[in-house]
Amino acid sequence: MIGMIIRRLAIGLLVMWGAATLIFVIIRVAPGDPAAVLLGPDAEPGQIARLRAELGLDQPIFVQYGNYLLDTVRLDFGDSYRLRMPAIEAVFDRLPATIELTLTSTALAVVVGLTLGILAGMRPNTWTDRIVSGLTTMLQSFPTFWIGIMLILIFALWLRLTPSAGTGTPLHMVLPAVTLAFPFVAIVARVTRSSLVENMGEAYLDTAYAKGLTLRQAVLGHALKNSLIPVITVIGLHIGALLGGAVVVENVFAWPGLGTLMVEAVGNRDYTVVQAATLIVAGVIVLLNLATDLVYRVLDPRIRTGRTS
Amino acid sequence: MTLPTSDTRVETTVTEPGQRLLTVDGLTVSVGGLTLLDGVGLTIDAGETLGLIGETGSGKSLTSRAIIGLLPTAMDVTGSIVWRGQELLAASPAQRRRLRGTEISMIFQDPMSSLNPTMRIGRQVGEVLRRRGVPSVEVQRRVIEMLEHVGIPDPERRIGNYPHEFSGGMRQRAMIAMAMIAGPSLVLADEPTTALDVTVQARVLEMLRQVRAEQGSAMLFVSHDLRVISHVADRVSVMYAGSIMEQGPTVEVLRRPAHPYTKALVASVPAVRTRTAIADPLPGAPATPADRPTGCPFRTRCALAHDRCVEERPVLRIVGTDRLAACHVAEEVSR
Amino acid sequence: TTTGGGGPTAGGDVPQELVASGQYPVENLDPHSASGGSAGMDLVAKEIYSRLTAPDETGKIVGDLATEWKPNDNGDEWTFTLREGATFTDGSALDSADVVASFKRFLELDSPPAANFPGVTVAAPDPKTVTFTTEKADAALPSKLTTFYVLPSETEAKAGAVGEKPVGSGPYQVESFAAGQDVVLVPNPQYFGGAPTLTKLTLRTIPEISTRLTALQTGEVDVVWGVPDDQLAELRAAGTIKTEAVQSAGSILIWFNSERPFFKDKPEVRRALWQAVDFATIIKQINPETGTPADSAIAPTVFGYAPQTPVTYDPDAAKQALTEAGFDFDKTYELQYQSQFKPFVSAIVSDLAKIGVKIDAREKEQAVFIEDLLAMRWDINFQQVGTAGYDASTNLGRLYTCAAKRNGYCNPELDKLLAEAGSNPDQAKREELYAQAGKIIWDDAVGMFPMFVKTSYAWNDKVSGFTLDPQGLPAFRAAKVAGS
Amino acid sequence: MRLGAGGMLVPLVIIGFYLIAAVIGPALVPYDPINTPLADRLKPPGAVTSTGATALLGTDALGRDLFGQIIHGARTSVIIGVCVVLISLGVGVLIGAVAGFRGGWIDAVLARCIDILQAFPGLVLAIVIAGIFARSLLLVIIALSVTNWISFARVTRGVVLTLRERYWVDAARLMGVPGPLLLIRHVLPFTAGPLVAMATLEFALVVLAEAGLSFLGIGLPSSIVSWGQTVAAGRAYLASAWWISAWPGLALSVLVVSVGILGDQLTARFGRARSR
Amino acid sequence: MTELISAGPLLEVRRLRVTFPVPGKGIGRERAVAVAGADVTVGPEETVAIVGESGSGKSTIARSVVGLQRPDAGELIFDGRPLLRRRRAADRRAIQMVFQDPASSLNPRMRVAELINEAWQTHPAVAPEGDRRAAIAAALGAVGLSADLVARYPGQLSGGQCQRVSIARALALQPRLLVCDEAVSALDVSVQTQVLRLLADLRAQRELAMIFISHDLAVVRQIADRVLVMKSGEIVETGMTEDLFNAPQHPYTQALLDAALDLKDVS
Ligand SMILES: Nc1ncnc2c1ncn2[C@@H]1O[C@H](COP(=O)(O)OP(=O)(O)OP(=O)(O)O)[C@@H](O)[C@H]1O
Ligand SMILES: Nc1ncnc2c1ncn2[C@@H]1O[C@H](COP(=O)(O)OP(=O)(O)OP(=O)(O)O)[C@@H](O)[C@H]1O
Ligand SMILES: [Mg+2]
Ligand SMILES: [Mg+2]
Ligand code: NI
Repeated sequence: MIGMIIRRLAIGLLVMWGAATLIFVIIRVAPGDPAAVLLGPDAEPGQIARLRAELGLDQPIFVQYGNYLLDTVRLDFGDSYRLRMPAIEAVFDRLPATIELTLTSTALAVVVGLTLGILAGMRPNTWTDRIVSGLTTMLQSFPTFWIGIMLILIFALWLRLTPSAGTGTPLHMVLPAVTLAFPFVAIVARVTRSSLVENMGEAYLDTAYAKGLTLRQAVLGHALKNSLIPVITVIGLHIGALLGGAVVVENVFAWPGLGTLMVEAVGNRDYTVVQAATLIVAGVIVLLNLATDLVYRVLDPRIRTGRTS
Repeated sequence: MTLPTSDTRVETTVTEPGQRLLTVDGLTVSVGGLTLLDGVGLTIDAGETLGLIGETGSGKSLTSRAIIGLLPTAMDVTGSIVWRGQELLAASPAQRRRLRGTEISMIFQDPMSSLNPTMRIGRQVGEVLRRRGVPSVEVQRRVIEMLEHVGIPDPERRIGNYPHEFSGGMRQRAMIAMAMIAGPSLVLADEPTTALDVTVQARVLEMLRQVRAEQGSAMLFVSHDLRVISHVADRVSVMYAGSIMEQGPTVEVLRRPAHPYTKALVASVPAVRTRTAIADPLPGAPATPADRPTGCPFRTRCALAHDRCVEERPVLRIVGTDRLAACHVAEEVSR
Repeated sequence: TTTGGGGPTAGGDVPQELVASGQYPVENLDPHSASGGSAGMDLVAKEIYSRLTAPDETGKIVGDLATEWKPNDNGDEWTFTLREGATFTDGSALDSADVVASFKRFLELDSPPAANFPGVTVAAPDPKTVTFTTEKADAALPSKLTTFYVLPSETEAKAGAVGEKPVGSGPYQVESFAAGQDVVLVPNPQYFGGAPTLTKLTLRTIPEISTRLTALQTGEVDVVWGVPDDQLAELRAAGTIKTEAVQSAGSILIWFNSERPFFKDKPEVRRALWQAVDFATIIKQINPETGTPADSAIAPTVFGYAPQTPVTYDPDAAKQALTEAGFDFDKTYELQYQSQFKPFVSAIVSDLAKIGVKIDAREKEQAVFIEDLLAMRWDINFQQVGTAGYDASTNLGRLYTCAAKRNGYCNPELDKLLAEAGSNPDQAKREELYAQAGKIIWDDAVGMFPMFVKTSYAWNDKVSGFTLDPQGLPAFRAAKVAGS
Repeated sequence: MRLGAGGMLVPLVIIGFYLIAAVIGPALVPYDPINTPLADRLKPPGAVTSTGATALLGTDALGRDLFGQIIHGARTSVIIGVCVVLISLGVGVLIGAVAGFRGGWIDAVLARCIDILQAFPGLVLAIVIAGIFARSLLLVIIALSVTNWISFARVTRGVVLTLRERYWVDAARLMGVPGPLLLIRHVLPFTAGPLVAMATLEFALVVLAEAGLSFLGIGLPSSIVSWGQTVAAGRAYLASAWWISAWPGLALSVLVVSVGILGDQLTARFGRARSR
Repeated sequence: MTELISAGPLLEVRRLRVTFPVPGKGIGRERAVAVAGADVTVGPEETVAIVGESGSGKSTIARSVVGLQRPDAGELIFDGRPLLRRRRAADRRAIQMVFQDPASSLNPRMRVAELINEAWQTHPAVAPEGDRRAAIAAALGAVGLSADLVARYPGQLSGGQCQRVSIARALALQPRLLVCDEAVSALDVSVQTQVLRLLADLRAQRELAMIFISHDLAVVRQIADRVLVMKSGEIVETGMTEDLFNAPQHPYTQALLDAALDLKDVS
């Protein structure tokens, strides 16, 4: 167990190095000059050159890469070009809001999605199943910003139940969390359903029925736990995606998250922030993968001993 | 040669008072226009073991599942299944559920996939009791007792194990413990030893016999292996293509089959203790529900088939003293 | 909460708190950093810092820290007299040493507006006097100084050193700051102009316009700006929201790349293309409230503005002129722009297509847009340009010289006019020179100059007293909230 | 009870309708994405335009007819969806199959690469790609494909891992059937079920993602119409001119739901075939 | 038929050892021994049966012989020549296998004709000249199947038919050694008898040597010339069939024979 965690973390470091290198290369390959963007269209060429020198962008690329790796190992990600503060601080400023939103929407999606998925999967090909399937497909077929703005119009403008944007109170979180949860609910419900349906055909459920269990008892007591691994997988993947990818929702709800920070940083060619944010997200994803695997082990004892057949 | 303790077994069953537990009559199961079971009839008395034998797809599992009420919802079931005077096909789902586990229980073929891989053995074995409100301390005690009974060493420790930590034989023992823990009157055993090694099979069969003898449960023992049936069953029913072909006391049926199919089956069984030549095989493959011939379902593979077998389907009728067979020429065959 | 004893709530009891929300984020609070001159920075900087001069609502330059200023006879040295009683929020007095130190820091950090002060040196002959010496005569210096904010002389010469609670001398001081989100300001009791009425002023970034407007309608936000035309009428319809569009110093600029052979030295081609677009209709339809047809390359609020003869829509004449000039109708011309101008650009492309001119409209991301703009990788460039300091020198004088290399246009005669206009201390003379320069630029169609931009505001009618600033940078020094 | 032929038929008919709209619709419904009749802007559905025609679904903020836009956008959106899914499918199946079938270090390396890409913000990648290439349909397809293949690779790898232990694969292997042929003939056909089901779902997501790209300003060039473009353009008018975003959104939803139902049916069908 | 003259064994397996990694056991990389140094010799036209409890390593030996499993140690000598790690095509062809599960050893998406034809595509050396269709029909006929089945998919065949197609496919390559791993165990007695009879007949006709793996001692007694008894990866007893059944030496063999059931009381 400990050995496995250590091995996974070591591989995780490798993955992070890969991500660090890839982002370093890619953001520099992209056209656009950080100094020019920073100074705006009015800048003079000399000014741009001086700023480039100040930012260290005039050095040979390998020197930059070397420094970057060395600094990163020392957990120094450099200063944001634009925000004039340590890049890592900029990321950590945004991280709490992002995590808060991610966790809330995940909790929401898991509760609703699991419930819907179980309802549908318990009795496949019945009307309940069809309604849930239709509903979840619908949920997935609306663009996020559409849902977000519609929710604002309905709940903030017409019903005046929630604030429309910003942070502060728990109420501020409702609309963005619900918006983010929409497609997530759909995915969780679908995966739960199909996994459950697969398990509904398993022989051990017949054993359960033969003991006199009702459908509900058999599903909740036996089939569900066995169906959860793919659900955990998509939840893990989705949480990872939400960390840096909730841009649209953050934008619509003026939610100060990592996604907008990253997109703005890319737009501004704020290399240090992009690098720091990517590494943090990569790190979180590595940990998330590890956590997912640990959850697998809790769910399926066969994985613990390495025997799956 | 017989199992060392088989004599005592015969004794116990014979002395058991033969109260009628289950009567299945004209059981017909169909799905999407296919008739899977075609008028199956059988009876089981308290304490006795009825063997149900037949080739793949003949409908053995469907019969046992119909009795416990676990057929897929898509299947149409007609006929009658009477349990202690109660018509089960007319009973409510809740009523039927109440019988399961306590009155009628089931042991499945594949001990690996029939156990929940993510639940500890102890919980699975005790679940029937727990669901019926037995206090958990009591459940725990009885689970350990039962596991000990079926020959699982160190049951206090083993209840915390998961199925994959058990060997095949131990899993099947756990399955048996699970089926027997609530002391059911009837155990439906669907090929309970097919997946096991010969040595393990022998031990499991012996253990099953012991436990049953103590609890006085009757059993429907489903198998496609005549050798196993010949050792465990008091009476045997032979199925072919969804119907019963022959039925009677095991020894009688095997010694003098009254149906050409039974006869061919008996002849195909190779022996370990004497050298036998490979028998003359029956031609063709078993009939499937989709291409079941008219008249006698076995006629396409039967050497004795004649015109009447094509036109008229033989019904199950009394042959000799205590036997039933569905063949126009049963008397000839059994001679 | 209700109070006992009844009676209507007095106006003075209304919480004097106000939330203003714009699109652009406030990223840091150091006005001398590379963010200097950005919309977000200027919005907050003028509330927490003071400067020597500031524009009033009409764009006229008035004193802020300075009470008076005058040039020497050559026009290459300006002397500013500071006001009495200005103090920083840390209690220390603001004197000329602070101005000098700040100005040096401003230049050293190479803040974008610092580019307006090439070779300028500063000195403090006495605590209340500051002198600026320029290499050449610079008549626009007082205007340009509106982009320069004064910080205490102790401020470290490192960008961002002001931190999250900067020391300033403006009407407000910072209570809390979250980069890119919220700046919460409270009154500066020592403010030389008298402490503001508001007890709390929040400047909040809401990037999405629909959300911003909803927040205004629900009362979460009191003042917004940059409202699209189509939404203005709708907001007014609610009854409790007032709107107004104010002439800004900005205008739309659609340059032709005069380095390209098909535009180089072909004013007739450039002019014909201009003629081919029905800007009057486009403005009437797309920007009825926030745009007015332009008659000059710079806005009327800018010093140096002089109206020119409008270019009238005449597609037939345009087509004929182009044909005569041997214009290549088979070629596709690349027009670069940024996303917010998409409807306007689409309409232009549509009109040009009607006379057979093919345009490839390329929406570009900010970074790529700027890089390509500076590298002249475009045939036509669509941009909105403001004028720093409300003086033509930072617009015409900066963008249209041969040396500027901004649009490939080079005219020695124009160069001479602009140089003269930039340095002549006689304001009347300057105005006349800029009028001449403006005419050349206009008549030669260096670009198309279709529209002056207005900044639209929408606010909750309980709010009053804030300044509708032409640059979209409202000032809240005198803002008040009335009871409902 | 399960959905019979009708369950397949309804979505198939709807999807067929969309395909017809995409293929011959533009020939039947004239629409010029360049022309902007400004006098007709923001006309509600059913209004009469200045040319005397009826704008069945209304007009957008530049006066362009929405019905035409939707018909013409169908082609673009279907092309994007199909291309991205095909590219992702090809790349994903290739990588996933090789990783799963060969196992060992190849599998380990490919799995780590997938991990890295996953940790990498796909959006940033798309923005960067948008910066490298000029706006075009191809760019959108590339930008969307870049990260899309990963899920296909994962699924393929998982299925191949179980398939390569099947007896028929062993049987072919011991006969001496060469590796690539083994993969193509004896393994890949059996990944079709889950992959087809997944592809239908991804198709829907991709069509939506294109709208997302437009939202970020890195979408299609303005001369190309797509549902995503229209939905994005109507974003500012959700409260007033609801119809701009509503129609393409609705068109998209109906297609996505149909594709989703079809996907469910295919999953059910292939799933059944597999479990036998 | 010159090979037949050579007196030596057709296949010799010497000190075969196969291990598998034990998963989940950290970095130590412990390995479980599946076969611990087994010697197997198969003479020309001889049928050698391997019996033993589940997990004793029977299949692992079979898979090593056909080249599906790489041994950790040991030698495989076929027809006097060692089998290389990358086998020559002729060696691959000469050793064929029939698997336990009749349905799943045939690719369910290929028709019967394609299944048999694939063997010839892979080994053109033994492909019949001339009319392929006739050749396929002949190959099916040899295992007692009608040529009508050529267009069927495995899913449309019964278990016994599937197993015959597997055998036909193996025989199409004209092998000299046929490895049957539980080839009849999954079949019903009536069908099992058919397949056993077929194998017995083919062995005589085609001069086939066979390794016959089964846990059913009764069947082994019917078909094998010689029997190897395996337990926990080792061969504990070997002998001519009748000798071994009549006088088992090893306690394990005795236990195995004791546990085996015969029809009770019918003789
Ligand atoms: N859910 C089902 N749908 C359709 N047909 C079914 C279903 N379940 C079983 N059958 C068919 O019913 C017939 C009897 O099946 P059953 O499982 O009872 O056979 P069995 O005698 O138990 O065979 P085996 O020895 O293989 O277990 C078979 O032909 C089978 O294909
Ligand atoms: N691919 C594999 N990976 C890990 N262990 C394996 C693998 N194949 C076989 N083993 C192990 O090797 C041992 C021998 O297995 P093998 O399949 O040869 O037994 P067998 O005698 O054929 O058993 P059975 O009668 O059940 O088929 C067993 O303990 C098995 O778990
Ligand atoms: Mg069965
Ligand atoms: Mg085996
Ligand atoms: Ni561990």
